[in-house]
Amino acid sequence: MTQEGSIITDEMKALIGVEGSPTVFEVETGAIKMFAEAIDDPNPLWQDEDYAKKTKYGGIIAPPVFLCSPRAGIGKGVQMKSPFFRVLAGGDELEYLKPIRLGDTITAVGKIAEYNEREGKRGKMLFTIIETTFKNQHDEVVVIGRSTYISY
Amino acid sequence: MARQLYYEDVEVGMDIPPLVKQPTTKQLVQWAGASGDYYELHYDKDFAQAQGFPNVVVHGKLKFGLLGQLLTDWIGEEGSIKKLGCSYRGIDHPGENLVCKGKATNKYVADGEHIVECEIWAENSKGEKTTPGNATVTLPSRG
Amino acid sequence: MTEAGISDEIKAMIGTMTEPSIMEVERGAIRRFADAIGDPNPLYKDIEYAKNSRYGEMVCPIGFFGWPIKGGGLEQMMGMIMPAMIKAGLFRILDGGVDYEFFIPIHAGDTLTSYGKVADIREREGKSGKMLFITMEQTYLNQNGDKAAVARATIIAR
Amino acid sequence: MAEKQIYYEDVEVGSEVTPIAKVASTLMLVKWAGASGDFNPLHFDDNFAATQGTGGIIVHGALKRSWLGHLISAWAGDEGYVKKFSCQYRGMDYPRRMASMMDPAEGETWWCKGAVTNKYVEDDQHVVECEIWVENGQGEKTTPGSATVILPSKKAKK
Repeated sequence: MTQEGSIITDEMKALIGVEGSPTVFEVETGAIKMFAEAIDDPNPLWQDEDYAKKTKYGGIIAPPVFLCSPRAGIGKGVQMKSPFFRVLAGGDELEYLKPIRLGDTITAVGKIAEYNEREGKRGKMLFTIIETTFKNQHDEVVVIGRSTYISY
Repeated sequence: MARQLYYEDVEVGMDIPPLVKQPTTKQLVQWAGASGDYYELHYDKDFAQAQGFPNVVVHGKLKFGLLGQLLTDWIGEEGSIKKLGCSYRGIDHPGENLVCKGKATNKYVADGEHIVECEIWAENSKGEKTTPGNATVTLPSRG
Repeated sequence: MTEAGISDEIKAMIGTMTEPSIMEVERGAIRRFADAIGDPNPLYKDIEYAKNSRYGEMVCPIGFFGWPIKGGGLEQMMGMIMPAMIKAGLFRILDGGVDYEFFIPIHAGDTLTSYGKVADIREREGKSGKMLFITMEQTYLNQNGDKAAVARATIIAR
Repeated sequence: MAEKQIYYEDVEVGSEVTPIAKVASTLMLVKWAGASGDFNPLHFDDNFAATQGTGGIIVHGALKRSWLGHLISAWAGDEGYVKKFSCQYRGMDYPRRMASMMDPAEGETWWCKGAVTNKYVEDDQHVVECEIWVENGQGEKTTPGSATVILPSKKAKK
């Protein structure tokens, strides 16, 4: 049932939990290098194989926010509905279960986890939370991302 | 890398060593290439001005990436991030200082893991927290 | 044309080789390239398509050499030649263009080794005085040692 | 490729290489920077470009070269093979600005074009030589070049 005055319709509610199309992303040397250079992070763990071998990871891993990008598929492929036209990225949250390793093939699948509505200065705002699950080639969940999109 | 940080070194309220950044237009273009986020607001000045901004805007997720570096630099190789999140509250422009900061807000041992919770943020030259967030990390213990 | 005008110092550089440089060709790099130039050829993005093609794997587009595949020690060669040219009073450098020759396809996953060679230095008398045409050759070999491509860059100094 | 394969017998001297249209938007330049690794701000930073005397941000030469690579490899098809390729950068091009998130502002479209200049059989290979170029909205060839392509022959086909 749609609550009186709520902007969240039954049609929108029906989209909760529906998985979007997957994004497959290969964790390659070049991709990690581009990421590290873009944030200007010189940590040898991201780029120096000889160095990384001696750490507890035993090889190169990706920086923590590496998968939080459209290329890696965060929030992608999910059908979103909102009564409003304007959308802003509100924030991102990542939960780490396994390291993201060089050579991994990551499959990202997103779904709408929940909606919230709030009264803002300029009227109602809709918060859509998309949960993206990133799995590696061994079918292990490596990262779970929760991205908030604000439409108003 | 710097000296490894241990659970015992951390006290609630202590500051994470700040990370001073000044994203350049080049970095924004590098980020677009790395992330695949090619929204023109981040590199086309005419487009940004048509949207009412004085200059191109730093990607929110790029700032999130900087906060990631703040933490990995601090916790060292023996530490791990369990959770990391931030909100995009304010706009930042390239060429301006952006300082990533943080402080420990809680520490405890659970299931044999030595856990530290932190508040983290990126602040502009006016001291405004444009990108506030939180993180949960595990650290090695001397004990 | 006279060869006599070239100083022995410059002439001695013909045949000089650079240290090899190594590059890995990654699928992601090919995808980003094809996306950037707007080339929809599935050989550059669709692994399944590429595997069923006569190439058996994603391949490098033609324009891949130069950028992002640099290597070949072009800068290293310039660094070797420049002091002698400056000594000879030839400061102004013009890019005379690059010719590419391809021998075998380069696949994603290949490791390319490239090295540069100062192939030729010729002198010509131009309207504004002496001009040097320097040809630098960059050879790219794949992991089996097979010659994959050769790029010839010409620099004109006057 | 979905397009029909072209054969040696299909082309004559003077035949047109199927043209391709390109729009160098600021979006394409940024994608190219990422794909090529050439982050020279002359190609995206207005303030920097204003100090370089170019009259604004300019299209990367190597991007135009890669368009020509797209032109010739798409024309040669999956069964054809580009053997030689070169081009020169003769004129500067300025990207289109973006009017909205999706569409570039009104302005020019670049065309990659070419024509067959020679054809012959050598060492059992069916060779076609072409003149290729990028022309801007005013019809100026800012990036002329040439290519040598090996095409399949209908005679060899069983």
